[in-house]
Parts: sequence; C-alpha cells; structure tokens
Amino acid sequence: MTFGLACCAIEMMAGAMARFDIARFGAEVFRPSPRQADLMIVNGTVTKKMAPTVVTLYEQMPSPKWVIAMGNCAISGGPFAFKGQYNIIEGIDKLIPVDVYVPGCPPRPEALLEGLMKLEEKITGTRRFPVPEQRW
Amino acid sequence: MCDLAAIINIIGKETARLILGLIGVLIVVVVNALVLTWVERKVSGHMQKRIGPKEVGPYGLIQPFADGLKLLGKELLTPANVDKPLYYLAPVIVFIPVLVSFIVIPFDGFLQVKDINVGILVILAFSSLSVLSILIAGWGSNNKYSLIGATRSVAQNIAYEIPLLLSLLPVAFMANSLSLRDIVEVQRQGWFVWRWQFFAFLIYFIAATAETNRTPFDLPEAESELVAGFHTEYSGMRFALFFLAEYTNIFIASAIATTFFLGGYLGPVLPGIVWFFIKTYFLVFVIMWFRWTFPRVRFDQLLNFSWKILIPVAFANLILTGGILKL
Amino acid sequence: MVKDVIIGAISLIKGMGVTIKAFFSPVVTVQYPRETINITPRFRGHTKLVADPEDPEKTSCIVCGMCERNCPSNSIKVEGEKKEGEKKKTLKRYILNFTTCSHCGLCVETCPVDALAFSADYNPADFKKETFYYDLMLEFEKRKKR
Amino acid sequence: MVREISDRFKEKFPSIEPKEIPYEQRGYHLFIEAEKNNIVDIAGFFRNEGFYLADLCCVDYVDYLELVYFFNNHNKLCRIKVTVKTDPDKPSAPTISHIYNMAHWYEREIHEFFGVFFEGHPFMVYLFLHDGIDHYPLRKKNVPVPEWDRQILNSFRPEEQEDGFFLNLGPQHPSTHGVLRVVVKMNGEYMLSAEPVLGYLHRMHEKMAENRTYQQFLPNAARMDYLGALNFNLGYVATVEKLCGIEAPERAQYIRTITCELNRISSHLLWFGAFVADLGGLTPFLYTFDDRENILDILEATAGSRLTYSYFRFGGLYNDLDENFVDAVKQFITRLRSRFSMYENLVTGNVIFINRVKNIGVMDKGYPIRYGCSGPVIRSTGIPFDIRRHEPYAVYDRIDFRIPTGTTGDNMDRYLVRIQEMEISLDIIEKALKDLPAGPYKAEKIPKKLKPPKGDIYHTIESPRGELGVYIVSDESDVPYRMRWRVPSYSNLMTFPELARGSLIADAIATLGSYDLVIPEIDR
Repeated sequence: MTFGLACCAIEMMAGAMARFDIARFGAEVFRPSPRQADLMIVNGTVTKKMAPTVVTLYEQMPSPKWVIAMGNCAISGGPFAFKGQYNIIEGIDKLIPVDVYVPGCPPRPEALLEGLMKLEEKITGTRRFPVPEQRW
Repeated sequence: MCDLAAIINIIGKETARLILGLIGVLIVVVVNALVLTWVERKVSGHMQKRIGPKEVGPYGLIQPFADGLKLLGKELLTPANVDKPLYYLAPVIVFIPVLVSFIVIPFDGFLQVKDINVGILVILAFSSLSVLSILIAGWGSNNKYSLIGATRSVAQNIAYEIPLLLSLLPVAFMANSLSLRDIVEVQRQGWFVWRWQFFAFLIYFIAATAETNRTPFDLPEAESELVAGFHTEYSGMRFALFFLAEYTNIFIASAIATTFFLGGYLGPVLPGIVWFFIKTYFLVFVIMWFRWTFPRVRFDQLLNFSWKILIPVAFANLILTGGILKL
Repeated sequence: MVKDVIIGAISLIKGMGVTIKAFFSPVVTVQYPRETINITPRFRGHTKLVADPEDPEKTSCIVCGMCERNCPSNSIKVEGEKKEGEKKKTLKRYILNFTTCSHCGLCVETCPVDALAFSADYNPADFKKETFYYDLMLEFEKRKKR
Repeated sequence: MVREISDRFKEKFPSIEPKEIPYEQRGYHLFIEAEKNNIVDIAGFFRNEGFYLADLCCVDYVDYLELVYFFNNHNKLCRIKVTVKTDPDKPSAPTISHIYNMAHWYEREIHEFFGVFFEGHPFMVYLFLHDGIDHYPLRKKNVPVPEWDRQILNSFRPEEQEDGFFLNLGPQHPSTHGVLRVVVKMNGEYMLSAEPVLGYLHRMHEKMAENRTYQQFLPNAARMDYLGALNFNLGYVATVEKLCGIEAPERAQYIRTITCELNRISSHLLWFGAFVADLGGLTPFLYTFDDRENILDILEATAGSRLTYSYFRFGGLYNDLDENFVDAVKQFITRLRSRFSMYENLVTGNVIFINRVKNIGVMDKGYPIRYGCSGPVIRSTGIPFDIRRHEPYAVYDRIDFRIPTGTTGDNMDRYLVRIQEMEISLDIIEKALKDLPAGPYKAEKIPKKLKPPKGDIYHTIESPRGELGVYIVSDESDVPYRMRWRVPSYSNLMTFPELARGSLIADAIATLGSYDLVIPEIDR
C-alpha cells in the first residue's frame, strides 16, 4: 500500500518507476486502501501525532500481513532521535512488528528491492534470486 | 457414459447444453479476467517504458494466478460498522450480470450458450444491474469514500446507459433483429462500423468505457480523490470478485462492440473464434491504452459530456438511421 | 462547439500517439538482482575504515575521537586501547550505528588522518536492526582477508 | 526605497525611530522597535504601503520574549524587521491576522511553541503538536502548558461539534503527497470548508538547531525539503557564511548555482508527474521519473547521494565536480529539451487536462500580499517576484534570465509557470557552465568550530517552491541561539481553505496538487 511519510517515500516511488520497476516481482499495485494490502512499507519518520494512524492502518490490514521499515527514521528515529526530543517515535518496531529493516537515509531503491527479496526469503525460506555482488 | 446420456435424456438436451455452457462460461470468465490483469500490467509497463511482471513464471504469466491464490488465502475481514447483509451481498450481485451476459455472446457461429431472440435486451438489462451492486457495496461499507464513490457511480451509469442503448439501436434497426447471432450474420455484407454507423460505434465505445468505470471515466474509484471508491472496505476474495467483475465487464463491453460493429466472429482464413478474440482483445487493448494515457475527467464534466453531447448525437443518429431505412 | 470537440479529439489522439510510441520503444529498466547500476565511486553508503598507505595491514585511525564528537546524531563509538610498548593508541572497536546515520560526511571530512571513507554498500536490508550496528574494525579485518 | 519608507513611517509614527541597518551584514534594511499597543497600526501601515509579511517568529531571550515581524516588498527590495517585546511569565500580543491572513497560522504556531497568547485571534488550536505535549517546546526554560491553555489548544474536534458530512483527507491519503490532513466539510460533491491540520511530520528541526553546532545541523536542511535539498542546503550554508563573513570562492558559487538549478528541475519534474497523477493520469509520472533519474545520476556522481544531499559546506563544497559532470549535464540538457514537445502532446495540450485545470483555483493579485505566497504560486498571478532576481545570491546576478509569469493565477498558470521555469533553468545552467571558472572549490582557513559574532541575520533564497528564509540569532557560541525557517509551502498552503471553499472535491485536489507541497518542509 502507498504509505509515504517523508523522504524515503520518494525513493519508494523511484523503485516503482521505470528504472527499477518493482512490478517485475508483481508488487507494483500500491493499493490506497489498507483493506487490500499485504505489506506495509513504513518509510519516514513516525511522529507521535501520526502514530495512532499507523497502528490503525496496520490493524485494518487483513492477515497475513508484513511490515518493512524503510529508512533510518522508521527503524530508530534516525537523525531525529536526540536528547530532549518531544515529537517522534524512535523506531516503528515499538508500535508494530517489523519483518524487514532497510536502513539508509534514504535507502536506494535497490535496497528496497533487496528488502522485498529478504521478505520473500523470510516467508518461503529460500532465495529465488541471485545475490548481487557485494561492493565495499 | 451411459449414465450421462441418461441424465441428458431426463433433463433435456437444451438444459444440459445450458449447464455445460455455464460451466464453460465460468471457466472462461475466470481465466479471461486473470489473463486480462496480466495484459493490463504488461501493457501499462511497456507504455511506461518498463517491463511489468516478469519474475513469476515465464514473462510473469503465473503472476495473476499467484495473486489469485494469495487473495484466496487472505483473511476475510469484516469491518465493525458495516451493514452486514448488504456488505456480503454486493460482491455476489456484481458477478451475476457478468455471467448472464456471457450466455448470449456468440463466440463463433456455433459457439454460443444460448441464442435468445432478445439478446441485446438481456445484456443491457443485466449490465444495468451491476450498478446496483456498486450502490449496495458503497452503502453497506459505511465508509464515506465508498458512499461518494457509489453515488458517483449511480449517476454515471444512468447517464451513460442511455447513449449506450441509443447507439446500439440503429444497428438493430439495420439488422432487423435483436438476436446477436443474426446481427453478426447480417454483417457478412460488411461491418456496421463502415456502414454508416461509425458514430454509433464511437458513442458506444465511449459510453462503454464509462460504464465499465475505466479511466478517463473512473470516478467511482478515483484513487487520488476517493482512496479506492466503493471497494475501499473490501478485502481478500470479496475484493477479488469486484476485480474479476471489472475485467470481465471490460471484456463484455468489447465483445458487444465486436459483435455489433466489427462483424463478430466473421473473418477470412482463421476460425471464427480466433477472429472474435482478436477483435475483442484489440478493443480491450484500446481501453487500456486510454487508461494509461489520459487524466481523469471531473464529475460534472462527465455528466455534461453524456447529456449534452453523446445523447443528442446518438439520438440524431438513431432518427437518421430510422428515416433512411424507412425511405 | 463542433470545433472544440474536433480540437479536443485531436489532442487526445496526439496523447495516445505518445504512449503507443513508448509502448514500442525499448524499456529503461535495470533488472536489479540480475544486473546492477554502476555505483559511482562517490556514493555515500556507510563509512568504512581505510588501510594505512604505509602498512596495508592496519588502519590509519589514531582514535582521536573527532568523528565521534562531530557526528550530529551520535552514531559513532570509538574504542581504543593502549598496547604496551607503543606510543599511540590503537583502534579496538569502531561501532557505527548505521540506523541513525544521515550520510552527511562530517566524520569523513573531519578525520585528521583520512582513515574513513564511504563504502559502496548500496543495498543493505535484513531481519534485525542489530545487523546495522556495524563494527567497522571487524569489517576491515574481513575485507583484508579477501 | 528604504529612505522613502523610512520618511513616511516617521511621518505616521513620530514617536518611533526606524534604524537603518547595514543590509550586507544583517539581511534587512530597517529595524523598528514597536510596542504591543502600536504593532497593529504599524502592520496596517505596511499593508497600505503594499508590503507583505514575510515571516513572523518568536525568540526567547529568557528575560523577555521577542516577536519578530519581517516585512518585504514584491516590487523593490526593502526588508524591514519589526520587533515587539513581551513578558515571559504571561506572554501576550495583539493579533494582526485580520490585516494579514498569513499571520493566522503563524500566530497559532507561536502560541503552541512559546505560549504567547494572541488577543483577538479567532481560532487558537493546535496546528503542529500532538495532544499529549506538556510544555512549550521552544522555550529556553521548561515552561509547562497550563490547563486552560491546553483546553484551548485541544479544542479542534470537528466531528463532535457540529452535524455535517465531514471527510478526513489524510493523513494517509493517496493525493496529499505525504501526511497532510485536511478536514473537509462536504455538501454532496462540494466542499463547504476545508481546514488543514499539520504536524504529522513535525521533526523538531528548529529545536534540534538549538542543540547542535552549526556544522552538525548541515544534514537537517536537506531533510526539510527532500525535493529541493540542495536549495535548502544552500539557504542554510549561505546564511551562516553571511553571518560569519566567510566568502566562498568563485568556482564554488558557480557550482552551487548549477547544482541548485538541476535540483530545481528535478523537483519540478517530480511535481509535474505527481500533479498529473492527482488528476488521474499515471503515465506522465513515470516519464518524468525517467528524466529525473538522469539528474539524480549526475548529482549522485558529484555529491554522493540521490536525494538528501549535504553537499555544500561553509566556505565551499564537500568536493569538486565529478570529471564527467559537464558532459553529462550538457547531454541531459539536450535530452530534456527534446522531451518537452512530448510532454506538450501528452499533457499540456490534452483537452481533458485543460478542462480540469483551467480557471480552477483562481488567485487574484491580492492573495500574495495577504498570504505571503511565493515561488511559482505568486508568479502565476502575474507578479514577477523571484528571489533570484529580487535579492540575488550565488551567481544569479551575473546570469541573465527571464521570469515567467501567468495572468489569471489559476491551476493552469501555475502549471505553465513551472514548465517554463524548467526551460529557463536549463538556460541558466547552460550559461553558468560556459562561465564556470577554474580554481579552488573551497575557501581556505575555515575554522573547525564556527563561532559567529553576536547578532541576527535573515537570508533568503528561491527554493523550487518559493521564498525560503533562514533567520539565525547567534550568541557567539558554536550553537545557534535560535534558528527559524521561513518555508514557502507553508504560506502557499494557507491559501487553500479560501480557494477550496465551495469548489468540487476533484478541483480542490487539483488545487492542492498545484501548490507543489512538500510536507516535511511545512511541518519542519
């Protein structure tokens, strides 16, 4: 489902666009309604004001359902987690169970695709796709 | 084997044919819808310079089946505040008109479940039923977006039902029959598109696009305005039924256009059924082509277009055809 | 009125021409796990320790803590130890909490001995977030072996 | 201009002496110290003179709270700072929201962050913060929110208060481009009223600025506006440079200009796609992303990241240009120029598109003054106001370029202005590339720890969405005392309730799309 919060949402869109084409894996249908979604990609900072909405949306999804936390903000609050902060949730995993973490600020679209493959690996137990060469 | 013959004897040949036909239709409907979703995704992909489904099966052909299986396996979620009878009923009702319409479509000279002599009426009557299911879905969902989507849909369907009918009538005049097979057979002398009915074809095609809620007329489910319109609250298999019905509706709309204007199963060399599918799928492709090219029209523009342009032109066409035939 | 309709229809056909042209033109997709885009050398992934130009077995880090102090989001923890007989401290552990990093490059920039650089690790993803508390020292050792 | 205004001001208010301030150091020309009892008259005076309210913010000096009003003119550069002091124990000030509609939201913001009560303000409720907040976040000392104030702030409960068909657009809605929530009261398909609720992505940038050094704040600027990251980056860097008196070398300035313009094009391209997607056409979105990927590749090769660049540094750049940069940019310019005719065929000429945007969301010339709109939104109304020309920074004063304007200020004009701006940006890049000098990319002797002199500064740049202003108060330490961001989308969005009233929901969504909103920038 489309759930763009912040910067990483743009990279998620980029992942759906021609260059990276998430559709190759049959995952291009970003449903706008949580009722028809299988996977929630939380990409961006979750503020305290937003948190109830995120939880509601997650609960509205029919199971089986999965969550990918994309970007550092969703994983741990990212650069916005500082002492004395008053408005953000430091990590979406405090609210809902997260299956795959994709770090980066923002992550490249490839990282999101990699996250999807990791998710498949988690569901099926095997990896269908070749592992691209690791670069250092 | 002899039991089967006995059964056929008891219930009568016609009934047996009907039952077999229905089963056939059901299979065709499901397979066709799955294929169409694949085609849609591929077409959209290539129009947007990307590949589309590829990784699941050769050329991603297994993708729709995988998606179907996934939808079957999803939890059937019933939101708390829905009007339960209506909520459950809507996805079922949406499917009935679709099935019935298939019965009268002549896929080939002999391949037709039942040739009813008022075939057009059956199709038109039942296709207006689908709006009922949308209304029920929107009302029963108890969701504001759904409700707006549903009311939009009703207004839209009523507005476009009329040009639809008016554009088909001249053809019936010319063919002197309401039976679909007769209409096809008459076109052995030439397709109706080229025999003065080009405007009727255009009007029908536009109205049919609107009837099937496709872009640029996809207001009931306008994503950027109404989230997902009338099926916002539906999930799993119920949602799949809406989806199936949508694609089957597109197919039927194109099939009727083929039958009425493009000579149905008629064509040289290849068997009739192949011609039928080639023509129909071409029209389906054009509808998809619309979707991936145009933005959406606004609600009042949509209604204005129907009432102020399509209906007068269709009327003029009808009167002209009638007059010329009489002379 | 009629003119408007005709002009409108022409504009629609023009639009359809654009999409059909795209339909028959080659795709621009790079099929990610099977082929990859060339990552530019300046790509900012997580940081890595660079080998000392004089002694490729060691990092040139002097455990001064500049990166740790300058990091805007406190992602870095540097631990050094003083081995006997040596003047300078040597690096024991370099923990980078990548989940709070924002790729600003201040650590790379402020490092007085240029011991840090950006890696080209462009596709990290895993089931646990602890995976991304990198120990750069360990990774440096790993890379050395290869 | 400054002289004239100063004289006329003295005529009207003989008791107040406007001080002239060196513009090169402070970023404003006149400083007026007002009182609570005459600020409304002063605001009225500037309104009559055709000034708009550029920014309204508050600084906590512990002994007193200072409200800072920045006025500016669309025709001729004349920035005026007006301050009002108020008591920190019981802070209050008269509202000027009846003079400038724009002050409406700004005063609400100050109320929830500082606790300043604006007398006569019609609608004092939370705009950004969540209901559970217990102290005023931007106060230097911890000041708890008193119970009576919390009740006022928490009083926006549309569904409970009156009977009507309310629709919540957002915070999770496909067309709000992020997490904007608009509470809409509907009558059938028509909107009776629309009330935006912000703060779903409030990331405390202004608070963070008071907690970290000038260098450490660098990555934040990019995250405020992720589409125009380089422009925001430049806005911040240039402000601090001006405050510290650092001069960036020529080459760095040129590179800044080029990369900022590239960034502007990529931002406009994304907006273009998203706008058409809002209207229901998805395909252009993918085409623009295809073009945009080219820019991202170019910028990534130089700056290292795709979206949230922190490429500029105080006194220069992080690193020099990539060796392929010039060729790649030239290639891209020819490519994008050839694509415009395709977009023309696909979108601009399309009759459905024209009917959807023409004469929808019409803004007359009064809007910019009342609301302080900027960027393409103001240019669409026919006012050629562009900070790049009005108050040049980097090397824009050395490059000649045209400012596109609209005539009616409808969605079509906003669309056309942006399309033309992309073409003009290409021209600017071409000219700047031609003049690109060799030399160092970074000034020498930049101290590792910046400690700017005491004082304040207001500096603006033209971001893809309009006037971006950075106001910094320095107290001679290496941490800013107060940093205030005046963001363009915020004042642009303010016009939405007025434009949406009585329109169809589909039109309102088209209007919302035409602003080119970036929510993190509004929420900060």
